[in-house]
Amino acid sequence: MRNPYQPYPVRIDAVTVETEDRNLKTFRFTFLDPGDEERFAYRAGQFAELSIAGKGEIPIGIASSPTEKGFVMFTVNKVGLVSSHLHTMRAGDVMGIRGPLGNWYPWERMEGKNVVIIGGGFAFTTLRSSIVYMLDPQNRGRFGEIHVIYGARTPGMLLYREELAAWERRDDIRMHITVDATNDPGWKYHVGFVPAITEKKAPPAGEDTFAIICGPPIMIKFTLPVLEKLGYPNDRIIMSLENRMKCGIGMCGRCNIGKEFVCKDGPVFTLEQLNRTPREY
Amino acid sequence: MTSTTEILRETAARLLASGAVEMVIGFRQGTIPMMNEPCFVRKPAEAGLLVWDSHCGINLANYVTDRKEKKIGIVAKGCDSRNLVTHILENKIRREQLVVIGVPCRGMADKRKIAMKCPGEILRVHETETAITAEGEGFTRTFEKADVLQHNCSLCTHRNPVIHDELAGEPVEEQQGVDRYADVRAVEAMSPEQRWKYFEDLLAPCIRCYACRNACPLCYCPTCFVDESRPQWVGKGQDPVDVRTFHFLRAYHCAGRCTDCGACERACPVGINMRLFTKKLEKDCLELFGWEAGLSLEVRPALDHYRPNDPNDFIR
Amino acid sequence: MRMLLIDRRAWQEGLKRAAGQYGLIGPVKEKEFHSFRPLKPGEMPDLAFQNSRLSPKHVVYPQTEPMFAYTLDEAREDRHLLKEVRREIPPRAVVGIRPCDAKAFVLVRLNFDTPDVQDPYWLRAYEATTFIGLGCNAPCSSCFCTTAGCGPFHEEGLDLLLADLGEAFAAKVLTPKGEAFARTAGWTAEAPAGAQSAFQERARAAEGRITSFVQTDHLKSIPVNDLYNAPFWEEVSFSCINCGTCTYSCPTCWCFDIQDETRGKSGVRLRLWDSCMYPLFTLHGSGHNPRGTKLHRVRQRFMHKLKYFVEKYDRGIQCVGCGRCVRLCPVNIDIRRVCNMMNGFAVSGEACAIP
Amino acid sequence: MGIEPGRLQFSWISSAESTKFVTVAAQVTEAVRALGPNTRFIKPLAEVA
Repeated sequence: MRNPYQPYPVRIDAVTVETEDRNLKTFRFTFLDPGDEERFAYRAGQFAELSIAGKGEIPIGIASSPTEKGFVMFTVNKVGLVSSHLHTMRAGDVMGIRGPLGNWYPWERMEGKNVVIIGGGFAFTTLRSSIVYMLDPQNRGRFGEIHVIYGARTPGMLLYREELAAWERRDDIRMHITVDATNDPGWKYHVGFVPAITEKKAPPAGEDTFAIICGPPIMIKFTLPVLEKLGYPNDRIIMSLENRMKCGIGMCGRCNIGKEFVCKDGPVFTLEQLNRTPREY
Repeated sequence: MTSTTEILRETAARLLASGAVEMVIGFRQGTIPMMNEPCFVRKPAEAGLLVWDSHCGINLANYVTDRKEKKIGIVAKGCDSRNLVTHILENKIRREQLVVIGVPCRGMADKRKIAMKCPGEILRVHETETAITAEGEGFTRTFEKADVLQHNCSLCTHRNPVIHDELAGEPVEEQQGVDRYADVRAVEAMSPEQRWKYFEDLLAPCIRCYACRNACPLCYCPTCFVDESRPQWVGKGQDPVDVRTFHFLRAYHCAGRCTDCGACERACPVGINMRLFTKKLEKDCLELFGWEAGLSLEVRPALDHYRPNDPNDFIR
Repeated sequence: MRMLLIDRRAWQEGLKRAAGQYGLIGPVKEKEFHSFRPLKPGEMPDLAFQNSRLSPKHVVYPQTEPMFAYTLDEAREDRHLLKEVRREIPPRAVVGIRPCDAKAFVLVRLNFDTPDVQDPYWLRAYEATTFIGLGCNAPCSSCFCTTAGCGPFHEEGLDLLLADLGEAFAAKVLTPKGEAFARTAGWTAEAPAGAQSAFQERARAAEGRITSFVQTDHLKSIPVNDLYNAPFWEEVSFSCINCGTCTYSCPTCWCFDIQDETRGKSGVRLRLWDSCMYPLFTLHGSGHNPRGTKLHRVRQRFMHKLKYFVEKYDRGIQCVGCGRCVRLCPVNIDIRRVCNMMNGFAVSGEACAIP
Repeated sequence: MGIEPGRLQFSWISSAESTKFVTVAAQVTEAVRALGPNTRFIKPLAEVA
């Protein structure tokens, strides 16, 4: 019997400060036992528990893509005990990763379809994973148009800025980057909240278009009506949820919404599923 | 004679009908013997739900913490009223929000004591002014109320509500010449080793369900120290050191505030008498500062201010 | 199915013999009430009890249990790595467990033993344990097992089921595990027809003595959001003080927390019971709490047991009717009343009228 | 609570009373040293093999 609570030992390979407030850092890990990388085979949209002996564990979405080999990557916001400690750790330090956990975006259902990715703030991590996954030369042909609407408070709060710029230059993905406000005269993208940009830029709704939405509650609250107004059917609106978690495997009992566990039956749900269940998230 | 229950129902209906209060907090008949449940009524027609007997031990002050209603009627026996005073002094509710329906109290029954004295499961209980009768399969036992009171009630010297706007019944005579602290003195007389062992045994059954803490009207902190994670003051497991730390610190947080209402002991599912800790602090407060909690809205609590005649010399 | 007759002497000698191969756990009266704990050498379980105050779930699922150990000593090669703490669990037997508490393990197993993940700590302890049940000749007035998918002589989850016939026990052998225990104890005498019918008679009589019932037949079909939004939750939750008594005393509550405890340079990762009654249970790092009020938390407890579980597993309610939460709740919140309210709930007359 | 007398001591020292602070600290240290290592409020923990 494999112990599902046992993390794979990993070494921090690189740490990158992502945002101007320095509260978001991206950690790249390599597995101490190379065989563990295969055992950690994951899909875009899944998460893992980052495990630090003496501090505890935190569930974090996987920011790297399954198409990126040799490492896994997580972007962590400094909030609580574990994440604050993680922010003090450096390349070379040893810790654990437990996963992959949860379900993933419905890649099979989305094959051959247009995908619009709507993200806000630091909830862009599994969305990055998804974009990198779809843009992989092996995969790009399996999807229709790809739109990305991504917003942050200021330009300095956007994650993965170099990659965003690189995607802007491509012609097989339509980027709509926005910030709430900026006094940077050189800012050449949108200014405005994500729901407003979504209303203007989201591709037309239809059977062939999926929206993946991930962001702070307030953004989701105001973006959902926009998508509904645009005519997106509830089973084409895909959301990724967060709840307090401990076990990550559907056993400890805290992250449920109705009978579904966010950690095991989610974190990815369609709006149609969420409408049928108490929304305790 | 009109029963307390009838007076309470009439008072609640009147206050609700006149709009003097938006809700009345009291007790309704429980689903098992010797147990009533705290409840609220919002309509005069619902006032008939309210009951009063010797099984209304739960401290209702717990239910007004931070409530937003402009006017709340609350049924209060002596200890509840003292905790309402403490609540008002600690800004957990404003005096103007409350219409206190005082109930002069003759003490609450200790259901465990009664159960222990019966040969089988108790199925029905009824009472008169001075006696309680318990019935089960093949037995009937009648007890003098005074013999089966909760320990804290048998030592109570403030049975009449200290604040009230309505009074459900005539004031009762306060008990005189009660030796409140015999149990504390017995513990004080022990050597440190004996005391360590004594508390170890006392707390051994604790399952850390926090019923004692949550039943206590004083324990209203948004995040209790045992739940803090940064820093984590106390471990969360069953280690005796953590269990003991929880109980001692909880008691200290009640120093100068505890009214010995007995809520903690009554709520405990495993029968721990954690009142010993709070009573020690209560005794010290009384002996050092002449202070008893919750008796007056005018006087600041003992731990709330400094007087030049403080008995501790190190502080001067 | 085989039935044995065990007279008082054989009972005592059998347990002594079995103690050589099994760790025996049984009800023992300490201070006021009974609890299940390992029996000392020669100690007999005290079967003169209705049921233990707290459930015996800790036998399989300790309230605090080390999962991993670690060192933070930078001088050590294995620093920061978690090593599994393997609780060695030799065969043991719970003697005198009530049928409701044994059935509870069967329900809890649905959570810990799933097709894709298994909890090794719970499962190892469960599998190492033989359950020797004692039928309830005299159930409490607050027991409602017969309408909670269980009963005073219910067999699910037991390896042996005893009926106390006064001068002897009749023991129904239910599984190979039970058979092995009986063999070890030297209990071989087949029950004569008279004892067999006395067993059946006790079981029937006990069921007849249950006076408390719940209705559960509509729970599955009422839409989850209707129940969730039902108007009675404020009234139901008002008196709750959000302690964990109901969940900690419940044989079917399984929720847990994971915590690291370090002392000096070494430490352990612990698994601890947790409770949906506590605000901290669901508090987000951001300060947001999806179950931020006691109404949310009380509703979660009842919805989990009486709706989510029912829908998820189709195995009835997550309750065996032991009545402990009813008896121990400091403010008299009664699951029987809430269950019947939920089961009888319909959004409105119109909602029912829709064909 | 069963802690030995002398292991816990209280003093009131103003920020201006540096010499008193030194004296009291030395006295307390000596007193606790005389009592030996604390055995109470110490938790055992599993050792890493």
